[in-house]
Amino acid sequence: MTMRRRLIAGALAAFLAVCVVADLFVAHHPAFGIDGTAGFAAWFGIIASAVAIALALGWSRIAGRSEIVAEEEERDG
Amino acid sequence: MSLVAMLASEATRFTIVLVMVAGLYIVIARNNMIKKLVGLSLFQSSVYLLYLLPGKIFGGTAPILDPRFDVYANPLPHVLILTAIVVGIGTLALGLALAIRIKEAYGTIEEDEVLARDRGQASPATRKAGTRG
Amino acid sequence: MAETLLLAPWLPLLVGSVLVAVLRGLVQDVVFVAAPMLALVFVWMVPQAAGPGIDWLGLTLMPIASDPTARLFGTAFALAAIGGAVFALPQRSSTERAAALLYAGSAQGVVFAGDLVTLFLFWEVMAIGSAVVIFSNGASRAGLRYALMHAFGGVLFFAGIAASIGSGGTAIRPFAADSIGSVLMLAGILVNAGAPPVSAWVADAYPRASWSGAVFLSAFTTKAAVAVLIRLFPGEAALVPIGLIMAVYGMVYALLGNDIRRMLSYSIVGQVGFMVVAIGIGTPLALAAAAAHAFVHILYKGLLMMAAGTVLRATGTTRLTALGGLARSMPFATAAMILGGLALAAMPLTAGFVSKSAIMQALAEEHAAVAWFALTAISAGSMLYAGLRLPWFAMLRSSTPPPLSLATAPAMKLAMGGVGLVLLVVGVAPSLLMRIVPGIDAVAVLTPDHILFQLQLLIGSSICFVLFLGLLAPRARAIRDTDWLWRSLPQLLVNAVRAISRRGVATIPSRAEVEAKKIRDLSEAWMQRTMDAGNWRTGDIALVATALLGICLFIAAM
Amino acid sequence: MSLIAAVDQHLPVIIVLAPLLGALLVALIRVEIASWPIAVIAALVSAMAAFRLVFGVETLGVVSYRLGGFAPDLGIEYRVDAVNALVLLLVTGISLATLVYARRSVADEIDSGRVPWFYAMMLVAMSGLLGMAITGDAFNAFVFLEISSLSTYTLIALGRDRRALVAAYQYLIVGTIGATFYVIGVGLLYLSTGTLNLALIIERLPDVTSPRALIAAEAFILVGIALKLALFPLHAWLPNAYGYAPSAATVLIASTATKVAVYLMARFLFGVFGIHVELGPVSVTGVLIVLSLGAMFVASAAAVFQRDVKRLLAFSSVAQIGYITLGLALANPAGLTGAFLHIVNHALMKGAAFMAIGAVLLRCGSSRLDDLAGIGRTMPATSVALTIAGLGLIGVPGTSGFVSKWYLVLGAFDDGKGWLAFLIVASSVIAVLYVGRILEVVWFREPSKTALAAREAPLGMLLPTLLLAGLTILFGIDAEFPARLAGAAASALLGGRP
Repeated sequence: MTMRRRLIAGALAAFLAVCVVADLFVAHHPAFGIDGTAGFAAWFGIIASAVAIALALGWSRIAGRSEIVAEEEERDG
Repeated sequence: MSLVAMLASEATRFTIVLVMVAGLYIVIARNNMIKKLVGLSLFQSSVYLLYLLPGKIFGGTAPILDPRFDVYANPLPHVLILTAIVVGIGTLALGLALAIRIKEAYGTIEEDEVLARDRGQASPATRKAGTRG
Repeated sequence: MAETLLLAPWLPLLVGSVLVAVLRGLVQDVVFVAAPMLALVFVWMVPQAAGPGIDWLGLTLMPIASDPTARLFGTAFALAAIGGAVFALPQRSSTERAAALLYAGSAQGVVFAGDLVTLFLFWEVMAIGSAVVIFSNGASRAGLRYALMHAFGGVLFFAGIAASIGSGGTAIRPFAADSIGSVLMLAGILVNAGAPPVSAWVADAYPRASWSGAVFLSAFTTKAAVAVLIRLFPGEAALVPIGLIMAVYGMVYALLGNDIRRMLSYSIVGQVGFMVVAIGIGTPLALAAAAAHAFVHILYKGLLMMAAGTVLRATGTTRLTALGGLARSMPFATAAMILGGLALAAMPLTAGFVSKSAIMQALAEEHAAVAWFALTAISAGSMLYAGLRLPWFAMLRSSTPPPLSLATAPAMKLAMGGVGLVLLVVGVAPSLLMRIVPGIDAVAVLTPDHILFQLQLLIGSSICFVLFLGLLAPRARAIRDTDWLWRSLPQLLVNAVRAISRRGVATIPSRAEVEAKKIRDLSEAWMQRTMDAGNWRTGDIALVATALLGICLFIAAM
Repeated sequence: MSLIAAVDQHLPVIIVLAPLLGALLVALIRVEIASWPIAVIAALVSAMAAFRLVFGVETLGVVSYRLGGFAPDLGIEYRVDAVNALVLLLVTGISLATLVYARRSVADEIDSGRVPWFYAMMLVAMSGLLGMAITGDAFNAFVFLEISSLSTYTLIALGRDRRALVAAYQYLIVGTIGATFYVIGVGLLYLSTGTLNLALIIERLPDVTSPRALIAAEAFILVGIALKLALFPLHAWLPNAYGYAPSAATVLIASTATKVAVYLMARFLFGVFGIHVELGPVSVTGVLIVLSLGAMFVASAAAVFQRDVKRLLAFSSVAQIGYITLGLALANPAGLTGAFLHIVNHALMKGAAFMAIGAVLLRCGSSRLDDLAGIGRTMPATSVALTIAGLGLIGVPGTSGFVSKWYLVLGAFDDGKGWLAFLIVASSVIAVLYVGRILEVVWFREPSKTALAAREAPLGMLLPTLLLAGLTILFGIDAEFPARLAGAAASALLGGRP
């Protein structure tokens, strides 16, 4: 990981922390309970994104094929 | 009733059916275009019989009014069949004319050979596509 | 009443389509842009009532019936058509222009239709118009596939409508998927909405349109299907799982995509999935939210497609692997792509945040937990592909940019600027959108807890993106889609059967196999003859006729 | 006044006699220049008579004309009601358009010595078809059937390709078998009822003691007519006959000959036997539905694989006839209306399609699909007509094909056969395939050399083509007139027998 990326990730994490702290001081209107806890969206967002990436890469393993082949097939398009 | 008697009484129907089936069989089974036309004519002839034979009344006579007779055959079928015969002749003549033209164009009047020659005329691509089916 | 008909929003577009086909040059340009503007005026002038009925084949047709939903979709379609037309001004293909107006006009017709028959008529014209848009780019095979898919959907829809008319007249009314007719109808609509398993047509067809044609395509067909679903199947429970599958499917393929426009097409399916879920929930708020989301989606997807079209026109490609480093040379398109992506990801202060909040609130109020958590997660995923991956790899990352052949035309900048402005204005002042979407004014949008919630979600997703950047890098790799079902599977099956039968012949043939082969040969010969009738022998024809007669007589004699 | 009244009185016979006399005149004069005007005038007279008769029937009900003044049980009765009025109008109208169209096409395709004969045969065929439609006498119908058939065989044999001869021969054999089956059936009916007049047969049928003879008669008649109307699987003669006949002849027989045969079948099914007569344990409708579905799917599928557009359209005709017979089999008002509408609509669109292909044949010398590549650029008007006709065959809304399919689907639902409605629309998808093939080649391919050299069709051919195509659109948007006539025909048939 390059320095720049580390820096950006750090800055984002700091911003996220600020948001979570701010979240402690606003009124919530939860519908399911857990979604009203402070910082819920922060960890849920990270996990959801990670799961999404994992899902996509897994599916790419199963259903992927080299694009050269695909292009040949689709040249007719 | 013995078989013979039955056959005799039903003779007209048997004749009609026999001619009909024979004609149809020739059309189906023969490859020669002229023979097919012969079969077709035979088949049509059976229809003439179908109309005419039931019109025969034993003891009846031609439908010309005469005080000596009071039983007449129905004249209508004869009129109809006259027309049908004309139609049949027309068909046969046209069919024979076509057969002559086919002979000129293909050099044969065997249907299989004619079809084979047309197939040979088709492009190889067509045939290939055809066999792949 | 007759003036209502003259104010029909589809009228200027259809007339414009004919004019555009005939006219050339500057006049054509003017008509091309003015027709959708006039349509927008008509959308707001036409009285909010069912128009006059026209008798046709003993049915009463209502070619124009306006209500708030129709007006909302009509506005969105008109805006998309205006934006698309302005954007397409440098596009000189008269065929595409005429088809685009026909397409836009029939989409208006679908949302303003007052009865099922009119609806179907416009539905089919829409399919023709959109297919011609694709054809006009020379993509004949893709266009044919697209046309076939819509013919198939149209068939289902037609059969369903016919059945429904048989059982209750032509009125547009809510159905439940409980009879053959309504199930067929639902299936027909879902084909157009891009629902699985036939979702692949979207990503197959849209990227094959020209750089300008795809803007039109992204706006109408799927959203018209959403409008029809709102009218015909509100609260249909089956729609919730279908919509969720669409949302997941769209996200996964968009995350993996390499071609920008293909990604955006998948993203259409994903976002329509959000709307379909909301329609499945079916409360007034959910329906209004679905409509609002359709409205906003048309705008930001149009903006994204314009950005992609600008890139395509300038560089000749939209493959992420070939792009990058365009931010400096194409600042306008870059800005458009970022704004569109952020709106898609529902960044606060963009219009996307307003409509997505409405959908989430509708789900929360109904306590639809599965849908709520799933869609929240997919929102985070949307940020990944649209807000981050797309602009980063296409524009921002440092790489040698491909040579630009054409500069962005002023008209294209104007179109992107206009649509982007609308997205921002609605995002800052949600009440503007709420005014034309009655029913979502109770949604809390710009409250601190909502903004914080969304920010956390998006930042969390951004952190993931930065951490796993390498995994998300575009790769020259295509992913099988559901079109595999009809494009590859049949061939595979045929090959498999052939292989099996060949193996059967290679080994010592048993008697059964010999018999099977005989039967196969016979049936093949028969198929051959059936297909190639006309080269039958005369005797065979006569035989078939005699056989048919014989069968009839035999049956009669029994 | 009295002259008009006298003419009015003899309208039914004028319709048939005008083309017959025209044919005689053409054959006797045998001057190439004179033949076309005579033929057009004869057809025009006949068409005007038919038009007048249609409105006469609408106001007066049934028009009965006794040939030679004999009573129906002795002589021949011409009987015009709502059903055949529609068919008469269709046949005369299409024939007139075809004859107008024929001049350039015939001059190009037929040896000049044979041109008068060609027109004579066209007129005889027209006369025969009209006679079949108008007569109320079963045997007279046979005679007219043969008149039209014999002239049709001749027309087909006049085609340029030598395969036209084989096609004509095949059609002759098959057509004669069909006609003979028919006449056998009529003979059986005559034996049991003692009359040939259709109306009288209906009256006397209840007294027939042997239902078996009746059923045999029904089987013979229906199979015989089915051969003539190319009902699947008896359609094998049709593709070559349509494919290799001269263009004008193809237009005429494709749009009228099979339609009149369908009319005759409807007459016997509904008028004489009553559709619900059971054929042993199997109902007639069941058999007809199965065969119609076979036509719709198998023939459509076969059309997809054709390389010659004329043959492709011929297979499409077989499929479309399937829709018509399906409408008959439904035997309810909506289905029958759909069937009769489709008789009209299919005649119009297939006429337009074959006319367009004839124009292409004139300009490019080929009707192979590949040779039509890019023809849309050099012959735009012709291609537009072809496109409209193609869309009509699919049943795209806005074309008349949609209206008739709409009625058929309604009829299926009225009968409680939802699956059938689905199959009707599903088969349209196959039509999308074969029409799509044509459209793709015509509009989107790069023009071939022959296509680039082609010019737009001459006006004399273009006008009738566009007229029929325009009617396809007109009847798709405003279907009131044809739907009224077809509806009247349907109710007349259904009301004819409780």
